[in-house]
Amino acid sequence: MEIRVQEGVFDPWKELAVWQDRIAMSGKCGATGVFVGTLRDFNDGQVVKGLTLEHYPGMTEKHLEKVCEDAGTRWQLLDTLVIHRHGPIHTGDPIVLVATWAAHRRDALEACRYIIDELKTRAPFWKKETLADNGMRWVDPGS
Amino acid sequence: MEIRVQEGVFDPWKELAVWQDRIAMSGKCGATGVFVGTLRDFNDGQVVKGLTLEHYPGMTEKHLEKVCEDAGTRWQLLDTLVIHRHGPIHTGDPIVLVATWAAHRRDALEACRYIIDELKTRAPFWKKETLADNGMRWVDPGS
Amino acid sequence: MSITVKFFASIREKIGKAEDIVESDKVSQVSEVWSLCAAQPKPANLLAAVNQEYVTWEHPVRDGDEVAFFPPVTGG
Amino acid sequence: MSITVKFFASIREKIGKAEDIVESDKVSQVSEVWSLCAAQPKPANLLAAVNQEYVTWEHPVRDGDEVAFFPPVTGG
Repeated sequence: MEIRVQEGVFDPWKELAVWQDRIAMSGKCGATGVFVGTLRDFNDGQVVKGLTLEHYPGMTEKHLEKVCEDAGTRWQLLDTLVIHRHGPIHTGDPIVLVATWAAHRRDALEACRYIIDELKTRAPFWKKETLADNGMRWVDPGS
Repeated sequence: MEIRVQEGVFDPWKELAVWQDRIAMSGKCGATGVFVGTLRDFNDGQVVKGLTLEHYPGMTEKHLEKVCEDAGTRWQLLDTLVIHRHGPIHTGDPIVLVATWAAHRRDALEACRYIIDELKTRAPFWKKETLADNGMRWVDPGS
Repeated sequence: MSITVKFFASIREKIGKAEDIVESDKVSQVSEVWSLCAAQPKPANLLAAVNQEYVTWEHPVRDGDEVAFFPPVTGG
Repeated sequence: MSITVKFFASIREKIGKAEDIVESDKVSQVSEVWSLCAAQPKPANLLAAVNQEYVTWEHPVRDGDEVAFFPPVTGG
């Protein structure tokens, strides 16, 4: 299990390729579930030029770990990877990666869904969008 | 939307990197859902050395397309990719890739789950395992 | 009337052939195609397709149809 | 008693500071930490954490605690 909260860009597919190779070697992996969240150029009726992600260092990692541990008690998982960015983010860039490896697809897919859903409600991140006129606004949790 | 049924190995992460770059350019993509199925070395109580996947050329592609079209009517999707191998497959190798791109995570994740579940019941593929003693057996659909 | 018949996976192995051509005016539905080609009882869970669509045992067959028999699918 | 208080996102902007140190024996629960630091009514939907765990408004605070106030989270 790895939880990584980082400021710089990351390439989800390169990260996954490395993990997959290592996990595939065990011969135990039958299913990989992946979610990648990327920054759209439009949200809540407005053109979005970019985003700044604020977080609560320490609490963020702690709660992401808890979410992944909870998933590990509910489903049979071989491994879990979560990468989440903070700081400035450009449109089209990945913001979050959740990946789960399991023997069976139900475990991988349901755990992946659970982790991203729980992350959205429990991990202390806050998005501030930069709009077309360079105005900024905090993202509404309902949007 | 692309459906590809092929005999040779493929690298799911390289395929996804190319698609993601293209789709991210639109600025409309907020969520990518991915399932990768790989060949385990153990199934139904026996060590598995390898697999041969038989399929019904023509009917396979037709039904995979239908499944993806059904998903497109149920969820708001930007694009869909399905790659499924046939022929001989080694343990650890990817067998199937399902990827969905959408503005929102619910659409991407639910459509991805739907496509792999429906593929398993509707696409005419049949797995024959090679066991440790080089004996072969058809995979039981219940296993 | 001419019908192409295909067999897949364990059914192909049981029947001992992958394809057959039925040239007969005595077959009007899928079950009769099976009886003519297979010369053995219908296995439990046998699936049938006509022109690459899943069909029931009583589905009609017409000249030029492609009929296929196979076990439950196990892809993915 | 000494308590570290943190503010994040829109709450940090409203309060005008990211961190505060409370040195007082008059605070016994989270709501009192807010009143002392913020000098304004509690916003709707305000969340609070003590030592990086979500807590209720009435949660007790002790010497050395880290208390944080922030709006609903919007990660992912």
